Amino acid sequence: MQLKKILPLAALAVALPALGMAQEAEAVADAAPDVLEAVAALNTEMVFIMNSLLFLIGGFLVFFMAAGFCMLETGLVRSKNATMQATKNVALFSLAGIAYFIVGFNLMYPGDWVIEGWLGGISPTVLEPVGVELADVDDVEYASVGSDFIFQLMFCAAVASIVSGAVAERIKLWPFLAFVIILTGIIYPIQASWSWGEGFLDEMGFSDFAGSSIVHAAGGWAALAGVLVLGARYGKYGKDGKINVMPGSNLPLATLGMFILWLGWFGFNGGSQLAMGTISDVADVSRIFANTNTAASGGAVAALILSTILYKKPDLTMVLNGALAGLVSITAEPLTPSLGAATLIGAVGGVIVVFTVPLLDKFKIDDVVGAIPVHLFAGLWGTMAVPLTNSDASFGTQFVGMAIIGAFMFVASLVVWLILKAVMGIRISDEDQVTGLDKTEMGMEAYPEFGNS
Amino acid sequence: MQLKKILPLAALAVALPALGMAQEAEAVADAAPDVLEAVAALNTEMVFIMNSLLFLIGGFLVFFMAAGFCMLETGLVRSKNATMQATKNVALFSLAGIAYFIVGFNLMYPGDWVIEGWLGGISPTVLEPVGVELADVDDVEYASVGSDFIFQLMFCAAVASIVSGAVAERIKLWPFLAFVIILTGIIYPIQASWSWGEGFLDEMGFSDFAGSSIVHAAGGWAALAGVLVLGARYGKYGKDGKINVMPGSNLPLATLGMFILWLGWFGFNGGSQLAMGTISDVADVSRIFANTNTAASGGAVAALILSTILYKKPDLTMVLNGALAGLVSITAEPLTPSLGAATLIGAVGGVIVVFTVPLLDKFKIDDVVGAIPVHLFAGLWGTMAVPLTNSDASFGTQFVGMAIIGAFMFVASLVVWLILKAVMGIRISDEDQVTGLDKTEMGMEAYPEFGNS
Amino acid sequence: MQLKKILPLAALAVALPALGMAQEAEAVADAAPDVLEAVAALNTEMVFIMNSLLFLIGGFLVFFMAAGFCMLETGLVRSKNATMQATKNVALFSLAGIAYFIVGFNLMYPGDWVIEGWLGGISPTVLEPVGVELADVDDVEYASVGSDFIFQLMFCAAVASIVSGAVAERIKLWPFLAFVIILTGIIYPIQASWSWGEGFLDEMGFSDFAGSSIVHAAGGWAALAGVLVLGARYGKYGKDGKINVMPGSNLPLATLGMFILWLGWFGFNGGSQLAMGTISDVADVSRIFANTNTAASGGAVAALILSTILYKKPDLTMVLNGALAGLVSITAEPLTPSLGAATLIGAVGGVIVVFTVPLLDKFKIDDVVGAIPVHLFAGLWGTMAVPLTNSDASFGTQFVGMAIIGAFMFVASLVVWLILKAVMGIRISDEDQVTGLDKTEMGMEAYPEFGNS
Amino acid sequence: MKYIIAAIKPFKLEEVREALTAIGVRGMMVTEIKGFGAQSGHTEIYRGAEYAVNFVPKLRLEIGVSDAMVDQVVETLQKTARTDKIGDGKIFVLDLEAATRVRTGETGDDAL
Amino acid sequence: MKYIIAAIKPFKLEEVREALTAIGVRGMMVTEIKGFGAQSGHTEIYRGAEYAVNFVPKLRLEIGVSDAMVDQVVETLQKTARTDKIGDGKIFVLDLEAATRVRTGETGDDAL
Amino acid sequence: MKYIIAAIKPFKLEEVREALTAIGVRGMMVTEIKGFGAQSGHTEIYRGAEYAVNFVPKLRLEIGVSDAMVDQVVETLQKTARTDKIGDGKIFVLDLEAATRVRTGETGDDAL
Ligand SMILES: Nc1ncnc2c1ncn2[C@@H]1O[C@H](COP(=O)(O)OP(=O)(O)O)[C@@H](O)[C@H]1O
Ligand SMILES: Nc1ncnc2c1ncn2[C@@H]1O[C@H](COP(=O)(O)OP(=O)(O)O)[C@@H](O)[C@H]1O
Ligand SMILES: Nc1ncnc2c1ncn2[C@@H]1O[C@H](COP(=O)(O)OP(=O)(O)O)[C@@H](O)[C@H]1O
Repeated sequence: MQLKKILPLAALAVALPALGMAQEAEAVADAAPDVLEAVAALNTEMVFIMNSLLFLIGGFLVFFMAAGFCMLETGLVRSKNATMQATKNVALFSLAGIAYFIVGFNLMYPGDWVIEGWLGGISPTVLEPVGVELADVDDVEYASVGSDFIFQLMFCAAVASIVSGAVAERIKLWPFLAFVIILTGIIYPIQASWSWGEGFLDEMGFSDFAGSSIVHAAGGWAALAGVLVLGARYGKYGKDGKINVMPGSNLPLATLGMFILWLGWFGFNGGSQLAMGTISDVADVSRIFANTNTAASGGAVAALILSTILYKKPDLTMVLNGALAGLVSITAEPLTPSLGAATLIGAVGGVIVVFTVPLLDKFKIDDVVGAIPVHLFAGLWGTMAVPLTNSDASFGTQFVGMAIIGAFMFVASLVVWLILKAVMGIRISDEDQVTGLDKTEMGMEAYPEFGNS
Repeated sequence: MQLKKILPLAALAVALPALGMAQEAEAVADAAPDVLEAVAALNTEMVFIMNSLLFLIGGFLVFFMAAGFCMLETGLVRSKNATMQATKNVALFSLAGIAYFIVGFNLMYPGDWVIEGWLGGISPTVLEPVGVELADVDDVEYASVGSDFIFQLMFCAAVASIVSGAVAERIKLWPFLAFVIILTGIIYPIQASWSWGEGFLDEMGFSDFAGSSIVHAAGGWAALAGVLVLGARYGKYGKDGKINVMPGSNLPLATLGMFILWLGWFGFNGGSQLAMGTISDVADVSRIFANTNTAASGGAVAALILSTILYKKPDLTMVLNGALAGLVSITAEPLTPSLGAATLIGAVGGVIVVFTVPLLDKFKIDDVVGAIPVHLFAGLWGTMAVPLTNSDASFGTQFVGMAIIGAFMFVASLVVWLILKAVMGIRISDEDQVTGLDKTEMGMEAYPEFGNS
Repeated sequence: MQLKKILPLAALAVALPALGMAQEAEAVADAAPDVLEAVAALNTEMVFIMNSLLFLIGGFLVFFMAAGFCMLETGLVRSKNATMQATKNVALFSLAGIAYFIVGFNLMYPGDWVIEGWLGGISPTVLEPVGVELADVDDVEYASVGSDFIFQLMFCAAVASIVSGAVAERIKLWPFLAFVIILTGIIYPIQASWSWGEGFLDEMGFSDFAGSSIVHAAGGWAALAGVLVLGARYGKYGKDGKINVMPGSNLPLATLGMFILWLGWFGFNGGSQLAMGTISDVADVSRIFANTNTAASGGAVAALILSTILYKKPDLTMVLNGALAGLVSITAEPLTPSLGAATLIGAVGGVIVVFTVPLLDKFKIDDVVGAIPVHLFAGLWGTMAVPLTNSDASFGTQFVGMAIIGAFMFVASLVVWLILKAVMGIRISDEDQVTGLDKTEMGMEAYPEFGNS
Repeated sequence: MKYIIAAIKPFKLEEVREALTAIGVRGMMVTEIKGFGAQSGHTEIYRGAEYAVNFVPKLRLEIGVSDAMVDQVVETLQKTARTDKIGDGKIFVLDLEAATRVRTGETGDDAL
Repeated sequence: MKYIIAAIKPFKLEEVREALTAIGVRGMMVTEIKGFGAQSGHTEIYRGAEYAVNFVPKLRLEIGVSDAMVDQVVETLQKTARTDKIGDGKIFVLDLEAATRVRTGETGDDAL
Repeated sequence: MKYIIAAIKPFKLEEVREALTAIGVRGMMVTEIKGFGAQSGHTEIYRGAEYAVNFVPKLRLEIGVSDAMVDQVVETLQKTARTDKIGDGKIFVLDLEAATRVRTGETGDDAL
């Protein structure tokens, strides 16, 4: 589009040298306003394209996290529940995608608030028209609506993915999916609008760059509420405080899941810069990539060392969780830390995981994949760590924001879980848990030919 | 390159303020033609770079679909044939890559047609020279030849991947690979040239944005021909219409494959915009991303609900196929639909899959992974759905295009399959099928330590 | 940032037409220096952004190769060692990330050399400050430090990944990780600085575009040293020259690993163009994509055909190694070859693998995944193949560079391995090897429910 | 009572089970085993090295039967499992002293 | 000596093992098997086609015991493996002529 | 005829098979089992919780032999399977009343 506007100028430019000095000056004078406009437009265009591209790249990277969650969770459940876990992950992502465009997106980024700063607008997402021109673009200094939508949708779906791991192996499919629809269509978007939709938390100065609290702890709170309402898996906790270990069936798959999540996190944090069209923005995105990576390293290494010290032998599942906790920890502020600080912030996340995974078991809170330690506990830590490297944030505000988000996410989720429990029942019977959900609920085995316990 | 041209101007600009008004005007007059030219060139350059980048990103995303097909198919065959299925997938992609550069690409995008609009040129692909400059670029308003080639190659390989799933578990390796070479080197490129190479179908107004017919139904037709010539797997259909179920051996792997395909589809459809260097193009790519995603969601959700209604229990393999069918359905027109329309178009794809998978079994057409329902049937639906949201397309033309493509792909494939059958034999003996192709053909087991049936 | 500078001009431009000719000329003259500066700055900015973006995209693609190596290796070890192999891969990547920023990066790209051309600087990596502006950027004609760092880090980690596959199934975890720290923090960066940090090999004219020698053969030499010090797996070589085959436990996973590596290689080679901000650079990146892909195809097809000819049946693991060898072979020069030449260069890599895998067994060099054939032997071939298509390179210089790199990597690695052997012991006892490392070292099984040998 | 142990080819399971059910067998145990015998295994190739897989996958059936049924069960097994190709399997008959049904505590023929 | 073969429900294994250990059983073999019996399997659906899985996963225990212990072992097995639901399993007792401990060559009751 | 059931350490399989073949054994069945005995299992740690794996992987061999060969087979088994470390396994001998070759219907020693 822009090209057509400028090409005549180029033609003119080529023609000019043939003319004398005077005419030339005149021609230039004629052309000048157009040149000025063209340069400005070209710059605007470049920024818009690069920002949109950042969202598109970030979007597909964060999309792939859905596969990462799915593989991590499917690898960490017992094989008799693996088909169910895969089914839940595909279904939750699909439903999130629909719920978010029907209500979520405009609830989260309201043009007009229903209650200013607290409750956004209710209307389905409308993309910019086909072949939109500069003049008709929604926000020419930002990015295309479609790119923004696709990026934000992936965050919303991630919240639901966090929940599915914690409640695995004993929740019924349909109530779970009902929860997902409400979570991704309503609960999360409302909460997220407070910070990212320029609502009251944003006003207050709460700082959560890519969502340690807004996405990860939020998902963790929803998961915690679910786990409490649902109860532990049948047989998980013995009478005299005995913990019956239920090892994950496919650790290589879980490891793949972790790597995919790590990959996706470059989009998750990098894309949250929301801009890539200037030198400072692209340099910031680069900083974020580097800090994100090193925080994951810190988390993994801390979990590796600590699990070896505590249990004599290294624990792969802790290392996987540790890397993820490192990523969650840096998510609230992946930009301002130095590489060293980012590594330490991530390492603390890894430490948190190693200590809190067994702690949850002490309280008989049965979180199959470690979603609560990784996303909730490390998410809270990440949120509180922001002021350590970002002088614009304060511990007080961070704490208040974190608490408000937590209270809302936990209570809202709890209410929904309790209603679902009352209305449909959410728990698979003990006997069916023993047989395995794949046989009783799905009639389809994940690995029909291997083993048969 | 461009930088060097402009830098002296910048130096001049810095020097100018020191000069008086008159000289300044003069200097500007001197510089002006260069400025104009520079702006135009910069814009041209930006567009070219962004377009090429779109192809490169699209290229690696669609490349990864080869892994997606491989995992989907390897997970859906029985473990005794899994090594063979993986081998076929790696080999077919590799051979497609070679066949496409030796003849395919220039057949598909002919500079000079052998038969105008019907049969392209026959010559190997030649990339632009190393360090090519603006003036020497093939098409400066488009993108680099290499980026275009890599993007298009991946589509060609996808056609062959579609076939490999349908004919799995009983086709001989070498005849299959011979078919792949002919399919990717000749049959597909000729057919695709009719629409995308500006051949007679394009002329006619046939509209298939990213290939519901040109790629997916095309692959489906080739697969159908293969399945008919080859016959069902030994033991699949019992005497009295009984269907012997042969469950896939590794559903988590199949689920991963589906997710990878979904990821790749952002490149498949998004890249098919063929341009990202202007605001309207990047906004269109964004629309396409959003519509592609929601169509997959629609397909998955429809298949989930419908399979539960029909069979009492949800069927993961149907959900996987449903998501893919949603993607195939939107591929013919991912740009013009609204999010709601795209969801519905995808959902119809999911419905088609759930109804046609058992239907094929009724006709004893043994399609191991559901390639025909997903790629052929949903592809036809997608093609016919274009006029619903795109007023430039007509049902009549769509139907004619779809029929011509189908007839050609089916007949050409049939002939090749029949020749291969006559010349080399294409079917593994019943006994070897019972033992499993991995033992008899490969002497290498996929999971040598697990199970032993 | 740039936008703000230009917008007033645009406003002016819009205002201008209203004024008379004379004033217009004057206004233009006033504005002109700014315009010139703006165009130059815009161009600089675009180049900087695109170069950084290339590194970011390349960075996440090459990052994903860590997952590829992990899946390939985990699939090719026996299931009793799979948890350990996954643990090693996650840990090595994490430690490489930390070691490289603490010392590696500045050793490799020294501002000030400690010994000119031979030994770089010792200081941790410092990224550009948050929100850096054009004027303060480290190298405005290149890319952001963070993007460069993240890209280079991934290469460094790949070197360690190569080693882990070769020494699998019998090396102790902690000594292995100690080696990784020294390799990625010190040995590799020093060696790489000689060529890519503008050290003496670069001076000499040694040409290794993306690291056939600098990365792949380097990793291969380190692996070879390790394998020699460590010895073969218990029971691998029988008394009378008998080779006891120890088949990989999960070939579909290994196949996935290969596909992920192939995907990552687009970033590996494409990103090594180091620039994407001009037409020639993006066209070159495109050439590289195309050549990289076709070389992998060549390697896979050659290995498929040759393994079938030699052993009567095709060997999937050889095909996987063949594709990777094709990729390694083209890595030293992915730009200058034509598609045909690239295919052949890759095919030779595939041939090398098929011949050298059994050869190593003859010498009782036990390389579990084929890392030495793929990365070392094909890497040497790739290095020597550069002058075939790149007239700037000479066989003599290539040979000398290759030899110096090899000698240094092998000797330095050997010394470290020997010290580790003396100090900590590096080999798992035969009995524990029989039981499997997952049980004895980790207390955690990869597939606890399947099989039980 | 007798305890019958038989090795059969895996793909014969369904046919055998149906035939046995038809003559009144109401229970059995099936185990995946590796059989070694006259039927040779196959050769596998792994990274250039050939090796013999000496064992062939088989299924092992165990059936506790009353004395009255032994002959019929053995005959039925032999007939339905037979393919006339080497490796069809073996049928072994052992003496069974006692049988108990866990659920009810019933013993003897009632337990079968 | 006697040779006891029992089929039990998989999730009962730990309980049974502990009970047997408590009465002095010092060794056993456990095999994953597919059981066929009165307890019906379940129906699976795959891509629109339903099919019956007739076999139920069970564990098979084998224990060589001295004559003195047989009754106690059978009783313990029956009591602990019992859930009163169909499919609890069977206990078979065969005569055991000889037993040898590989490590020491001990035979008879000493080998158990 | 006798029916020999033996538990051995998995890595001994090839050696045992060769030794038995050498003395004329022409067939056997091999099953992967979990053994419980004096040899303790190992401790696994999963996410901070330690637990004992009480079972050790073993292979179970079953061989139908003629009376003439019993002693030799038991002896060979014991010698080749022996490593002198705890957990080497057990050999049980049961009486075998009848044997049938499915393929041919041969019975008795001819069936083995
Ligand atoms: N002596 C034996 N003891 C136990 N099982 C045996 C014996 N001989 C053969 N078998 C089992 O019977 C199967 C078939 O025996 P094989 O000798 O291969 O063929 P066939 O029975 O047709 O002569 C073997 O795979 C093995 O499982
Ligand atoms: N005649 C038999 N011979 C061998 N095993 C049997 C026999 N009958 C039953 N079993 C085993 O016992 C298990 C339980 O038997 P079943 O008839 O289902 O229940 P119940 O013992 O409660 O009546 C079966 O799954 C099978 O493994
Ligand atoms: N009473 C028994 N009945 C059946 N199998 C047994 C018995 N005792 C031991 N076994 C088998 O023999 C194996 C070795 O026995 P164990 O007591 O560990 O060592 P050892 O035979 O050297 O004393 C066990 O793992 C188990 O499979």
